[in-house]
Amino acid sequence: MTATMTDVPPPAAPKVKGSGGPRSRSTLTRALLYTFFGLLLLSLVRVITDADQLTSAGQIAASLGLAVPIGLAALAGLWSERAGVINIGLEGMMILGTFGAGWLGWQTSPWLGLLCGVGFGVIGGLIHGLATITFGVDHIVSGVAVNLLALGATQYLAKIFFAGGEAQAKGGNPKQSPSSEALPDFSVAGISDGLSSIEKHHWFFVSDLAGILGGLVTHLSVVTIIAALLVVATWWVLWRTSFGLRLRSCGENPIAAESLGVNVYTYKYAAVAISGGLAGLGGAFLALVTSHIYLEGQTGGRGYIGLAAMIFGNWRPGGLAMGAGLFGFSDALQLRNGGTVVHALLLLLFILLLLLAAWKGYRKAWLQSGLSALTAAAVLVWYLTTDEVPSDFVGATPYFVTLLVLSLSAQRLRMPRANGMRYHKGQGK
Amino acid sequence: MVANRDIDITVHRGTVHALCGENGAGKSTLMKILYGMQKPDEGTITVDGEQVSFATPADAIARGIGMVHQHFMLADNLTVLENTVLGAERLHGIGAKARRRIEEISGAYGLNIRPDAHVEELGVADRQRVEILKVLYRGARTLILDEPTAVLVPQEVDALFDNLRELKSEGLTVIFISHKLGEVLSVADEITVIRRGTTVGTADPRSTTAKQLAELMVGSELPSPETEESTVTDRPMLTVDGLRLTQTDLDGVERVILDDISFTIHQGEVLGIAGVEGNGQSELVEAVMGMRDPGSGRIRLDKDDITHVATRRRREEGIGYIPEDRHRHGLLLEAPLWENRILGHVTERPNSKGGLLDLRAARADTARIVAAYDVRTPGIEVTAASLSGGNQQKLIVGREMSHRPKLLIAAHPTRGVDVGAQAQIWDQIREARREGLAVLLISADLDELIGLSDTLRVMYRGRLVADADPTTITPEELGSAMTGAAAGHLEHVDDSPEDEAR
Amino acid sequence: GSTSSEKEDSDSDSGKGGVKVGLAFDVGGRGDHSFNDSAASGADKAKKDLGAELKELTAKTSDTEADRVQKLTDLADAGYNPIVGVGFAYAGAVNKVSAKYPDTTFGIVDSVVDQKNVDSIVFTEEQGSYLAGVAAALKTKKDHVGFIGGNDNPLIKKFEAGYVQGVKDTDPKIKIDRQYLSRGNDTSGFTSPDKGESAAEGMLDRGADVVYTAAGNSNTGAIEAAAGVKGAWAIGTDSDQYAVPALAKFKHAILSSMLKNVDIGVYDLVKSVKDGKPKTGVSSYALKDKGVALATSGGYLDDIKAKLDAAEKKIVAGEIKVKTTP
Amino acid sequence: MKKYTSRFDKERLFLGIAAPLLAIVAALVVTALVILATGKNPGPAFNDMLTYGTASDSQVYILNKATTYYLAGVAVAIGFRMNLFNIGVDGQYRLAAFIAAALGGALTLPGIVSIPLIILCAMAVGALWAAIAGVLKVTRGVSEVISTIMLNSIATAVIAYLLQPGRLGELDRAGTKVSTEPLPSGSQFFVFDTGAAGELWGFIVVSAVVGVLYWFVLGRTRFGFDLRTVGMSESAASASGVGVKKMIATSMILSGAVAGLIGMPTLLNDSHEFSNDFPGGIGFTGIAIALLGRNHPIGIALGAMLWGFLERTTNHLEFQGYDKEILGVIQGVIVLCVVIAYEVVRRYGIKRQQQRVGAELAAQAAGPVKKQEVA
Ligand SMILES: Nc1ncnc2c1ncn2[C@@H]1O[C@H](COP(=O)(O)OP(=O)(O)OP(=O)(O)O)[C@@H](O)[C@H]1O
Ligand SMILES: Nc1ncnc2c1ncn2[C@@H]1O[C@H](COP(=O)(O)OP(=O)(O)OP(=O)(O)O)[C@@H](O)[C@H]1O
Ligand SMILES: [Mg+2]
Ligand SMILES: [Mg+2]
Repeated sequence: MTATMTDVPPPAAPKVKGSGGPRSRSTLTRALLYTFFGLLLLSLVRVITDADQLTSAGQIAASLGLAVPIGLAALAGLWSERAGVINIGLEGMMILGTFGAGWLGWQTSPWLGLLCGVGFGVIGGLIHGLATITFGVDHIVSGVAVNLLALGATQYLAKIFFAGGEAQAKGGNPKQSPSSEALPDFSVAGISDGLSSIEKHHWFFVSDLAGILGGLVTHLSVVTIIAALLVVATWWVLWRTSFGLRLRSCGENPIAAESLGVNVYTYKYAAVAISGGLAGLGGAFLALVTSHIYLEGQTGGRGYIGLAAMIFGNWRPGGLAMGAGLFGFSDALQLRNGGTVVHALLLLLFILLLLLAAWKGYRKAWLQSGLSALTAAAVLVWYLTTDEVPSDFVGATPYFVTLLVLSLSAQRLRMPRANGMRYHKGQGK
Repeated sequence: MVANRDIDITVHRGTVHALCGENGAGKSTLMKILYGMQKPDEGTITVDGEQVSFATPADAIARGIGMVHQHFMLADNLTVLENTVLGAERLHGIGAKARRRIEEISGAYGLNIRPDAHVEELGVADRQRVEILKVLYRGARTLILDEPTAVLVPQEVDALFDNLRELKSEGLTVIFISHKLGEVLSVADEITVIRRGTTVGTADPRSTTAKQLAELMVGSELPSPETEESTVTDRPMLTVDGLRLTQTDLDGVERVILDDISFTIHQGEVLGIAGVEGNGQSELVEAVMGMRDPGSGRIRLDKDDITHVATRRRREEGIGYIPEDRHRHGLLLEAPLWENRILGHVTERPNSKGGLLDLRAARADTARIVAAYDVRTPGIEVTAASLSGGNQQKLIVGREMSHRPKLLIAAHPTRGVDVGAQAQIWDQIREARREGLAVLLISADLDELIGLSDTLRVMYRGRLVADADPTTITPEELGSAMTGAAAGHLEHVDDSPEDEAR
Repeated sequence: GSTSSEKEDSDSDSGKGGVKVGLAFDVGGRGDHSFNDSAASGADKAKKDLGAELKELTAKTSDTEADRVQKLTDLADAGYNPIVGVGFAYAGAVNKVSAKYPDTTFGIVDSVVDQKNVDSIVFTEEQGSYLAGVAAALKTKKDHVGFIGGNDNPLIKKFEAGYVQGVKDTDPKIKIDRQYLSRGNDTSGFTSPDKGESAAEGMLDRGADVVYTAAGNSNTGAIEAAAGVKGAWAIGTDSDQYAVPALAKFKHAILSSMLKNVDIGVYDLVKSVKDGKPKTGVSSYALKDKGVALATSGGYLDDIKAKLDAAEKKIVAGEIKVKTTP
Repeated sequence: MKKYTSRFDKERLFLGIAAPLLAIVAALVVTALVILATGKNPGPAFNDMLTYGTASDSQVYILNKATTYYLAGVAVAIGFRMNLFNIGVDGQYRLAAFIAAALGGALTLPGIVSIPLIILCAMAVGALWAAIAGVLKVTRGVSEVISTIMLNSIATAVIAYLLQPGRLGELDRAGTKVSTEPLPSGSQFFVFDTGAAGELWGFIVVSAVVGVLYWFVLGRTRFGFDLRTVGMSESAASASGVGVKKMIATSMILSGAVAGLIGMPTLLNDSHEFSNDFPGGIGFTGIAIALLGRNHPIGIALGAMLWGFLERTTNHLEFQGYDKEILGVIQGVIVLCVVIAYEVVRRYGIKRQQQRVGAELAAQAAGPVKKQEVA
């Protein structure tokens, strides 16, 4: 007998998937489309509720300022987790960054302070690397330890360096450094003014756009520009260079990478060092741009929020920038405006929930559809029966928004396959 | 502990050199040494007359050695292109030039590669080809293939061998490891046999039989999975009726995984299901085990409807389970052996009384299993991870058999297990079957499948498309049905080129 | 076993003439440019004028009541007298320890403890804030002012209450924006200049032109924001922010600061102990005692001085009762 | 038979002790170096820590603190045993303590009724708050790490909203402290009076009971086995018949319920009210303590006491003229050293074990191998 040879390749798993080719282009268009519709919706809500602050230039500028440290922390997380090292220690590395920046910043120039912040962050990253990569400690455990150590060490060092002598004379104490000079910031004068005049008309969509653009070009700190460039650079390095490919392969399958001659340890160390540096830069931003001094407790959990933004952004630079932006936006909204404008968000929430209900209904997921519709109705009632969200809850807006968005989208997230895996050389079989 | 000692092996340029040996004989270890992934304590390696020493795979790659590992070394979330160029970016970059080169190689050797596909979308055979592509892309002159045929159907194996002959004719050298002696004899130019870490001899494929080779490998006769007389009764134990399973992915697209599956297994019957991996066998097992909830259809165990009953209840009702992936589904690797003995049977004696564990009894019973099933271990407090794969498998078989199941679901029960242990496991299945056990057997080893089963069904794209009589069917015929080339009842045809009939 | 005090070689015999002052600071401690510093300067004055000996301990962020009890106990065991707990967080600890050491005099700043040997040093922040409100109302050109608190605790709410009353009494038409930077047990609002800045900018964007800020280190952000808008003013708190070197660049926008003179309270207590007539009960430092005051550095209040003085007189005379809750 | 049931006892013991010993030595060295770096002599500092830290009143202080920390450690450890990272213990206990305090203040029942009610209420609130994260995880796939971080902040907001004069709070005389209505004296938990050393909180008994339960449930019951199974391998658990999702939600809820207890020693034994200076951040301390104790009931107890000891003694170091900030450094160094030391020892243990398995196999397979040639 002879076996029948078939020319068709044997069946793959019966899995139908979009072809891989034009994937990247379509995500870009989709992102732009989402942004456009999001803006449209925001504009609509603004017009209905008269909450002009929603898209004012000041609001956007403040959002940006609040988003940058979170975004840098998220970017730091991205680098580390793309190489397979979970980084709960971001908070600690940011703290080191604030200290480093404050310490050298007041003595020399803020630029050196910035560098020093990055350097301190790198040290934090390397400690995390030593524990996780060399000693194989569980990544979360090591991260927690790094946070503790960073907090303890900076408190101790601050006491030594800021609480005596010249530093004290210039305003230092165990909890803060003397102040350093400001880093430059830019406003594109002509454009800013033009945009702000358009914004004042409160036209549908056009004014919103003007407000947003205005916010983006007014009092832009040089570090903000650096941060934005870093997001783009991260994308380019990780997805367009061989260094990035190797680094990502360590997060996807380090054993495979090893078998192809990639020195996994090197790339993991590089990744955590860069991660630490970025987190340090985030800390330095806090110490040099938002306040000009190191302050104990200045990071206020932003490292954790950055981690959330990174997961929110599906371990991608564009996504995490959006996550950080969303967080910054809702934080700025509640800080600048309190309860009344946050109240307007309820309408936005209502519309979104309604859309979701419709979509789920169209997909015949009746239960989810019904639940969404019910929640939407509840939100609408809340919106109609009150004029203001109680001020105590306003502060929780960003957390609530993050939780909400995640619970709607978390299932689409896909983390690097070998993230958190303890790797040591030669463990492959 | 010595994995390899006194290894002498010489491979000639432009040949296919096969390496045979039992599980754990040290074949992979030897290859890893050749590929720079492990360092030998002593001895020398010579390539093209020049003595070399490899500290990392990069050194071996630079010397023109490439390796396809026993377990695929691919990053699922990356594309074929990315997997291929990884580590060899210097050759053609990571962009268009690399893509062109990949297409070139793919065309030249008929590998049929789609560079932009994500690896997770590929089936095993495609992955195998990607692995070979990776090696060729690096310009390797010596290819090491560690058990490349373990998961392929006969037709795919033939295609692979055609590829290998092609490579050989181009002057490349291939080192090829396999447990399947028939394959070895058909493709190799030279054979080296390894036993317990050392080379015990060489053989010439033209003048050696499989039997002789096996004796050389094991030092004893080759066991066979043949079942003696039929023990099938007419009392149905498992009845699956019109089972349908679908899965909705995130984009809301519904995929049919299992469709209209119906079969019955009687007491004392072994039903074998053949199929290329990924055609729904795992999902079928999971549906029968209650790990997936079927959309429609019915599953009955010994008259009870268990279609939507929880996994634990099914186990208590008498389903034993030897999972296909023992590390993922069968063991707690970090836990001691006695906890692994409790796993899956925590509600049953001797493991627990009432809501409380009975640690003493569980320990004692573990010791019994270890002794009865010849699990090689210094004690029951060692972690499961420290046992070799074969011994882990014996522990699982012992555990499942200890609860006297009515139905045993055995997925690849002897995968990666050496010949001795294999024979033991087969014996145990046969013995239980004689006492009325019903078995649902899934295996990629067609000899095992044909040898053990009383009834054979073929699964293709989530459906049972064909059935066959195990007493007459050949692996090749079964293999063709597995690729979807045949359906209905498969008749064994003696010499006609048309081997399938309606 | 023996207790720690028995193990120490206790030198609890207090030095003959000199007093030994024990100061237990709240988080921040000496050098916080704020009320801890103010307390410290009172003690420093006592050291200079009365020859007092000082021992200072400072709380950590993670301290619980047990730690505060330990600090006070350590001081009492070592013979310090008086012992001052700086900050309302020490109330519980002072209550416990003072009962155990009846011969030692304790002071508690910003709270009231009912023990025979405790001097409760409290301040009428609301009165000072009332004046700040009057100043804001007189200085605003847009009839729109703001208040920023670091954390919505009752102490900061006293500031808000007084301020709001001061503004409304002066001109009921004036719109007041209020914002807290953090709430409840999250006290990050005291250490987040960026949040202070955002909040202040929000108010300024909506048309406010005087912002009163009681947010610790976050004040600097709010002051910076005000300095960036022409004609806008900021009013600081706790210390004279006009004199803080780090804020020198923004001096032109610092209208005034609401001062809380803890030093007076501490000095008075030490002196009373030194004189052998230890103060006990509630010592309320009000506007009339200069316990609270508006700073006049910069001279920006000169044009409205008369009206401020008038308001002050009314408060001192009791004609105006300032609320302590908004 | 004997061979299989003997348990490598000596070696296990050795390995068990080696890690913490290694860590403590490393931590001591680092601490000494840090003190030396500031130009002070570490010798007297260590001496003072030892004598002061072992005095009877210090012991009481340490045990009281450890009572709270122990509960925090166990709450976190329950999650860890399931591979869940419950960062939300902090929010859970604060909310629980607050609601329970409000309830306790309102109750006028005899203590024997009201105290259990207060405790149950706290556990229920903690469980409920944790359940949100648990449910989001199993139904929507939201990582518990993130949801609990968010829930911590939301809990802060909820407490801030409710703890206000006119709602559930009342102002003190000085107008600086807002707290719930104090518990009636009948609703206060008993204490052990140790005379000069102070009062030892009776809640330590509850902590001990929780520890025993934790040990018993995890190690001796079917439920505990299922829970650990999920923690070790979700896939194996589901194949073995454990409802993984239900188990995740359950253990999150359990972790939350224990978290609810964290505030109870303080509330029932000490403050008797929830005010705006109720101790916060203990949930995070709990993470460190669970790590120190390797999620083991006795390990956690030792970790909790070590933490208490360090706080007690570094407080006193400040009195002696050292920098109290050294505490943070020591704590950080100890945790880092401990986790590294454990990992090093664990790897060594695994290697030893593999060698034994290998030796066993080699012994069984012994026998010369002859080289031969076929055909
Ligand atoms: N580096 C090492 N040093 C010593 N022994 C080792 C080492 N690595 C693994 N082992 C031993 O090897 C065995 C497990 O290895 P592995 O699973 O690779 O075996 P295997 O060759 O696949 O065997 P099987 O044929 O049973 O599948 C154990 O006995 C373990 O103790
Ligand atoms: N460095 C080492 N030192 C000692 N023993 C080792 C070492 N590395 C592996 N071993 C053991 O040597 C044995 C040989 O393993 P290897 O994987 O080479 O077997 P194999 O012949 O490929 O078996 P299989 O057919 O299962 O693939 C195993 O038991 C393995 O655990
Ligand atoms: Mg092998
Ligand atoms: Mg094997």
